[in-house]
Amino acid sequence: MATNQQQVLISPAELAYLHASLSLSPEPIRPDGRSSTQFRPLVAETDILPGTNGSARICFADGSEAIVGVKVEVEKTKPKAGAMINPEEGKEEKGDTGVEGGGGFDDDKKNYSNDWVELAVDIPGHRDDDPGTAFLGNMILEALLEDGELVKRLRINSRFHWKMYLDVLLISQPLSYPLPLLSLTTHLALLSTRLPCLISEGDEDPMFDDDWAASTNLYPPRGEKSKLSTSRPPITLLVMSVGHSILFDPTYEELAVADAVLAVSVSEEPTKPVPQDTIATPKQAKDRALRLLSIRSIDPPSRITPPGVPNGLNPATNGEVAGLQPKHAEARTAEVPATEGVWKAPRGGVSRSVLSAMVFKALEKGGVADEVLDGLQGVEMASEILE
Amino acid sequence: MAEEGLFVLPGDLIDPSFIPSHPKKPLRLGPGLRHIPPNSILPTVSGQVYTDNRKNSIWVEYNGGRYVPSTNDQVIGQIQRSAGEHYYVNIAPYASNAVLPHLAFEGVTKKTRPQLNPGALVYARVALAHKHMDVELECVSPSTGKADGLGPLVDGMVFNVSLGLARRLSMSKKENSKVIVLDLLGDAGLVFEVVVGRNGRVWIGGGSVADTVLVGRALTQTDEEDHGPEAQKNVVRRLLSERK
Amino acid sequence: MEKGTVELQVWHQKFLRYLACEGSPPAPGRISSRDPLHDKSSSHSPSSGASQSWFAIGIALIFSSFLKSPDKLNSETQIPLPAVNMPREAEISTNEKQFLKTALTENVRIDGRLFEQYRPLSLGFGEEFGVAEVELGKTRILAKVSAEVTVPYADRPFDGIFQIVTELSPMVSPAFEVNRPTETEVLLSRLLEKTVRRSGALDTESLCLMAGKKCWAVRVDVHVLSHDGNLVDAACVAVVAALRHFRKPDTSVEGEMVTVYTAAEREPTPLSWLHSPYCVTWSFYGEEGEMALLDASWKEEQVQVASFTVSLNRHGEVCQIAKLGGVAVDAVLLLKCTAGATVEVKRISEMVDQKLEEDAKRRDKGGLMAELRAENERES
Amino acid sequence: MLAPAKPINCPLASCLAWSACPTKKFTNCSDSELSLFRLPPSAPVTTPSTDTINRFDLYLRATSVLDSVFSHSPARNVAMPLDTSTYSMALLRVDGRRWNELRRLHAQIRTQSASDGSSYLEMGHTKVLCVVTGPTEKLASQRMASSSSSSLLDVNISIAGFSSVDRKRPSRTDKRVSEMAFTVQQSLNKAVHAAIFPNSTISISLTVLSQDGSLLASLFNAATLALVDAGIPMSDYVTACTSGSTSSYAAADDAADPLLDLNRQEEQELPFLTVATLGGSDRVCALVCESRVQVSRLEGMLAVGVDGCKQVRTLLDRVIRERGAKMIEEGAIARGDVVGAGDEMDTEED
Repeated sequence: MATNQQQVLISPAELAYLHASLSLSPEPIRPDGRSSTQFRPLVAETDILPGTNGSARICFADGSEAIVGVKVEVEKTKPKAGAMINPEEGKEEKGDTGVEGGGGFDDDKKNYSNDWVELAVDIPGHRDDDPGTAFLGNMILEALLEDGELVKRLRINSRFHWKMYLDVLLISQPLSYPLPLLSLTTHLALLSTRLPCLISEGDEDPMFDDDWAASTNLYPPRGEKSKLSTSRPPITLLVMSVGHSILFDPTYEELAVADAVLAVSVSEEPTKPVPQDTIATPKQAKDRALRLLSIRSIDPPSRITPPGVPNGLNPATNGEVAGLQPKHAEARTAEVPATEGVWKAPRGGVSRSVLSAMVFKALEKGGVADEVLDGLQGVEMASEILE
Repeated sequence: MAEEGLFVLPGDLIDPSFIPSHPKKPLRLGPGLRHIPPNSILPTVSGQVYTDNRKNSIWVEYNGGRYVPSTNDQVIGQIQRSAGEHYYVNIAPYASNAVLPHLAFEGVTKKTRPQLNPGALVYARVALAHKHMDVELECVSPSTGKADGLGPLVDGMVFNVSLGLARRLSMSKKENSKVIVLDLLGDAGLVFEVVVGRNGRVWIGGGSVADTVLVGRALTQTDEEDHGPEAQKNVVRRLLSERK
Repeated sequence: MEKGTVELQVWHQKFLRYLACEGSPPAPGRISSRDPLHDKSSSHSPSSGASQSWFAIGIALIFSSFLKSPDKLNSETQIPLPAVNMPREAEISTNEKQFLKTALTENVRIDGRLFEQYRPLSLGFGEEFGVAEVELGKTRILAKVSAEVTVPYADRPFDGIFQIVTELSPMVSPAFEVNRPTETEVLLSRLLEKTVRRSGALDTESLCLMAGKKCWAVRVDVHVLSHDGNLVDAACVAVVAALRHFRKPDTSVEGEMVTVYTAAEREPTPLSWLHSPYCVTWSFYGEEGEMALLDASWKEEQVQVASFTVSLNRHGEVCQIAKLGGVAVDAVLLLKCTAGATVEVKRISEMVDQKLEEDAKRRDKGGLMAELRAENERES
Repeated sequence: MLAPAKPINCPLASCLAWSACPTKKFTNCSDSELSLFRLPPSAPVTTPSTDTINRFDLYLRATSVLDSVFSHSPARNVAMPLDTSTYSMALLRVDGRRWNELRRLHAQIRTQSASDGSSYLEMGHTKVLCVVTGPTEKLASQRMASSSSSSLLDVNISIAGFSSVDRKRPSRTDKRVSEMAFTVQQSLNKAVHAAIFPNSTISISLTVLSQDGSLLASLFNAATLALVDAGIPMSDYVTACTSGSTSSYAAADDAADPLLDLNRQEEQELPFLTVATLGGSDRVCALVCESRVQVSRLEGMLAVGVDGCKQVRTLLDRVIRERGAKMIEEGAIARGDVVGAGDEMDTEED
C-alpha cells in the first residue's frame, strides 16, 4: 500500500484486540459500531466548479476529501489504422450492435481508443510519478475503460472525438487508502459532466451550441431518451477480510489488521435503451444488474506491523513462563507459534473461498455496491431537481 | 632558521644538494613532499621549497588549496551540532566535521562544561589528524591541563584569508618578516585582538567595530593583492586616513 | 559500509566457497539490524581469499543498493545517512552574524563600502562573439550565447526560441548538485527569465526564418564561477552584455531553402535588441527591515531579513519587481529603493554600452577599413 | 483614506443567480452540514470572446478621453474617497467594477475536519483550497535538507489541470509555481512566531481549483486563513491583492488610472503587481511584478494595492470572527476560551 507507507502507529496490543473483535462471527464488532456492510456517512456535491465540464467533491467521514474535475477538448481522431483497439472492446461492440439498432454509428465502430481518456491523480506530499500514485490512477482508469462505455460516449463523428481529462485531487492527507474516495468522486464527476450540444451534422467539422443550457449530459439521467445505452461509470470499493469476516469501507485502524484487501470495481450492466415512447419510472434503477469489472488485491499495511510479545517472553512482565525466556533471546523476531491475544502480522495468502465471498458480497443484489450507486445517483438527481 | 628556496612544480626533481643532510637526525618531510623509495623526494604541489637545517626538515610552502588538518595545528572551528559526548565542529568548508569532546576544555566537569550552540566559534588545537578517522580537536593541553588561550571565541569577526597568509601570521616575528600589517596597525594605536587559525580563518575582536573592520580589510587586501612590506604600509596609511 | 552489506558479504564469501566445491550451500542470511559498530571487525578485516572478497564486495554493494529501497525494508532496518557525507553549504557563525548586525547599526559595512555603494563591477568579452564575463567583487559570472536553426514551437510559429539556462554547478560550491535545482538556482533563473525574456528585450519575432518551419534558437548559458553574493545583478549584466555582443550568422531564404553563411562569406549580424534591462538588488536589515543595502556580499546575504530585486532599463521602465517574502518592509522605503535603482541602472547601462563600444573598436581595428582598401586596390 | 471597505458584488456577478449548491447526504449525516461551495450553477469560464475584448479596448479609450476631463477632480487622487454619485459609468471595468473595487471575496475556514487547519477562498472566480497540517516533528530527511534555511513552514502548491480555461497538464518542475511557493513560504515564515516551534514543520498545501487572475494573492489569503484556523500564533494577518494600471508601459500618460484586484483578462492586457502586507499596515511582505510599467506608475499602483490589502484584511477578519461566533453558538468551544483571543485581536486592530 504505497500511498500509506507511513508506519502503522497502533500498538500490538490494540492490533490484537482489533483483530479479535473484527474476526468474531457471525457479526464482527467494528470500532465505530457499524455493521460489516455499512458505509460511513459521506458528504457529496456535484457541479462545484463552473469552469469545468463536470466536477464533484466528496468528504468521507474520517475527514478525507477529494475533488475531481473533468475537462473535455475536441480532438481529431487518428485514422483507423493507427488506432489502438482493445480486443475485448471489439467483442463488446458486436454484442451491442443489435441493441443500438443502426443509429448510424456502425461504420467506424472500432475507431475508439483508450487514449481519449487521460487521468491524473494528485496526492499531497507525493510526486505524481510516485509508484503509489501511478498505481492508484491506473486502478481508477482501468475500471473506467474496462467496459468501453466511456470512450463510446466521447465520439463526436468519424473524424473527431472528445478528449477527456480527469484530474483527481486528494485535498486532505491520505489518511487511509484513498482509492474508494477517489473512485466515488470520479464517478460523481462523470455523472455531472456535460458536453456542449453538437449542432453540426455528420462528419463535418464539429460545431457546438454556445448556450451552456443546451448542453447534454455525458451520462443522461435515467428516464431521458437517449440513443446510448444506460450504462453508468464504475465504482471501486475496498473490501477487506479478517478471519472469516468481510468488511466494507474499512477505516485506517481496521486496515491495520486486514488479512487481505481487495479493490473491487463494479458497474451496472447496461440495460436496453429506453424505447422512445415509454417513460422510464425511477423504479427501474432498482432493477440494475451489477457486473464485475476488475479485482485488484492491495497489500495491506498490516503486514509490516510490529509483532506483539507474549507475556511469557517479555522481560518487562518478568516472564511469567520463566522457562522459555533464556532459550529465546531472539524471540522477538523469531517465528513463534501464534498465541491467543498476541498480535502477529498476517503471513501468507488468503483462502479462495474467502476471496470469492468478498467478491460475491460486493456484487450482491441490494448489497453495498447497490447501496452506494443508489446514494450517488441520489446526489446527481438532487442536483438536477435544484437546477 | 628556515631557508627560502627555489620554486617547484609537482613532480619536479629537487636538487639533492638542496636537501638538508644532518649527520644524526632523520630527514623530516613536511607538507607537499613525498618520498618515493629508494631515494627520490618529489613535490606534490607547486610552491617554494623551504628547508631547516637545524631540524633537518624540508617542506613546500604553498598558498591556497583547502585546509588539510595536521596534528598540533591551531584552528578556528564552528560548532555544527552537539551529539553524545562531542561537539561536531566545522574546520573547513565542505569537509567532514571534526570532533571536539565536551570535556576537552580547561578545568571542566560534566556539569561545568561550556554550552556551545550551533554556530559558535572555538579556537582549538588539532589533537588527532588521520586520514581514515575523524579529526579530533581539543581546547586544552593534555599535558598541562591549561587552555593556553584556546577555547570559545566571543564576539568579534572572522575574516577568511589564504592558508599561506594564515601560516605566515602564526609564525614568530623572526621567521616572518614579510607580513607586517598587523604590527603597523598596532603601532598606529588601534586596539584589537587577533586569533589566527591555520585553516585560513582570522578572528579579530576586542576593539571597536570600525577598527575591527579596518584590520580585517587591511589583512584581506594584503592577502588578495599579495602586498610586500612597502605596499602594506601604503594600505595601512590609506585605511587610517579613511578612518579619520 | 552498511549493515546489510556486511551480512551479504559474508554470505557471498560462503557462496563463492561453495561454488569452489567447499562445503554446503549457505542460507542467505536475514538482514539484521545490529549496530554497525559491532560489525566493524568483519567489514574491515581482509578475510581469507583477498581477490574473492573484493569480488564479493562488488556484488554485495550491488545487492545492498537493491535492498536499500524503502519498500523492501521497514524502518527498523533503515539506516540513517551519515551526515558527514553530504556536502553542505558553508554557514556563517553566530559571531559573524552578530558583528555584521552591530556594524550596520553603526553604519559600517565589513568591506568598508557605503550602504548605497556597489562593489567594483567589471565586464570583459571573450575572443568569440557572445561571451561575457562579469566580476562583481568576488562574484564571477560567465555567460555564453549560442544559436542554431531549429523548428519553432507549434503554438508560436512566428517566434524564434530564446532560452536562458542557469546552472549552479558544484564548481561554485559542492552544495550545488547537477540536475537538482536548488532554491537559489530556481530564483535566479526566474529572475533572469522575467527581466530579460518576459520584458521583451530580445525581439523573438526577428529570429523567425520561415514561419512554422525554421527559426533561430538562441540560448544563453549562465555559468556561475564564484559566488560572493548578489548573483542576480551580476548574472543579469552578463546575460545582457553577452546577448548584445553576440553575432549570429547571416542567412538568406529562397523559397523553402534557408542558407546559413559562415563568417567568412558574410558578416554575422547582431540580434535585434529592443532594450537593456538590468537588475538591482537591495537587502534589508534590522527588526523592521529599515536599513537598505545595495549589492550585498555573500556574508551580508546570510543575515539579511529581506531582499528586493527590481529590474529597470535606462528609460525608467520597470521590467520586474521581486520582493519574495521576508520581513515586511515599509512601502515608502521600497519606493525609495526603486528610485535609487533607477540611478544605479543608468550607471550600469552606461558602463555596459561603453565596454561594448570599446570591444567593437578593438575588433574593428582595420576591419572595415582594411576590407575597403583591399577592394580599392583590386579596382585600381 | 478610502471609502468603507465593503465587499461590493460586481453587477455582472450579481446578475447570476447565486444559489446554494445541491448537497445530498448519505445515511445519518447531520442536517446542519451545509454545502461548502456556494457557487452559481455551471457557468463555465470561457475565453474572452472578441466581443468583450473590443469592449475592453473601448473602455480604455473612453478612460483616456475622460482622463483629460477629470484629471483635476479630487476623485482621481488615490488617497481620496471616491465620490460615487458622480462616477461615470464609462469608467467601469469589463466586469462592471469601479477602479478601486475588489471582486466578490468569499472565504470559509474549517472546511475539512481531518486537517489541523483549512480554508476555502474565492476572489472572483479564482478559487483556492488550503489545508494546513502541523506543527509536526521534522522528519530526518527534512532536517537534512533544510538545516540551513531551518524553515518552519513547508508550502506546496498544486494547480489543478482543470483550473484554467484550457486544460494544462500540471507539472512538478514548473519554476513559476515553485517561485510562488517560495514567496508564500518566506512571507508567512516571518509572520508566524516560529521560535515557539523549534525543530517542527507546518505543511501548507494549497490547491488551485480555478484561476481568474490574482492567483498569488489568493494563495496568500487562503494560507493565512488556514494558519489562523490551525491556531498557529502569528503577529498578524498576511493579506494580499493585485493592483494594476491602465497605462501600457510605453505610454507616458500621467493620467493613467490605477486599478484594484485585476481579473485574468485585465492581467493579460495591463501591467499589474501583487502586494502582500502584514496586518493591513503599510509594511509590504511581498511585492511581485512581472510586467513592464513606467516607474512613475509604481507609486499609485502600490498605494492602491496596499489599500486593497487593508480591505482584504477586514474581510478575512470578518470571516474568522463569524466562524468563531458560530462555534460558540454551537458550543464547539467554550466562551471563556475565545474571549481572551478576541480581546487580543481587538487590541491588534486598535
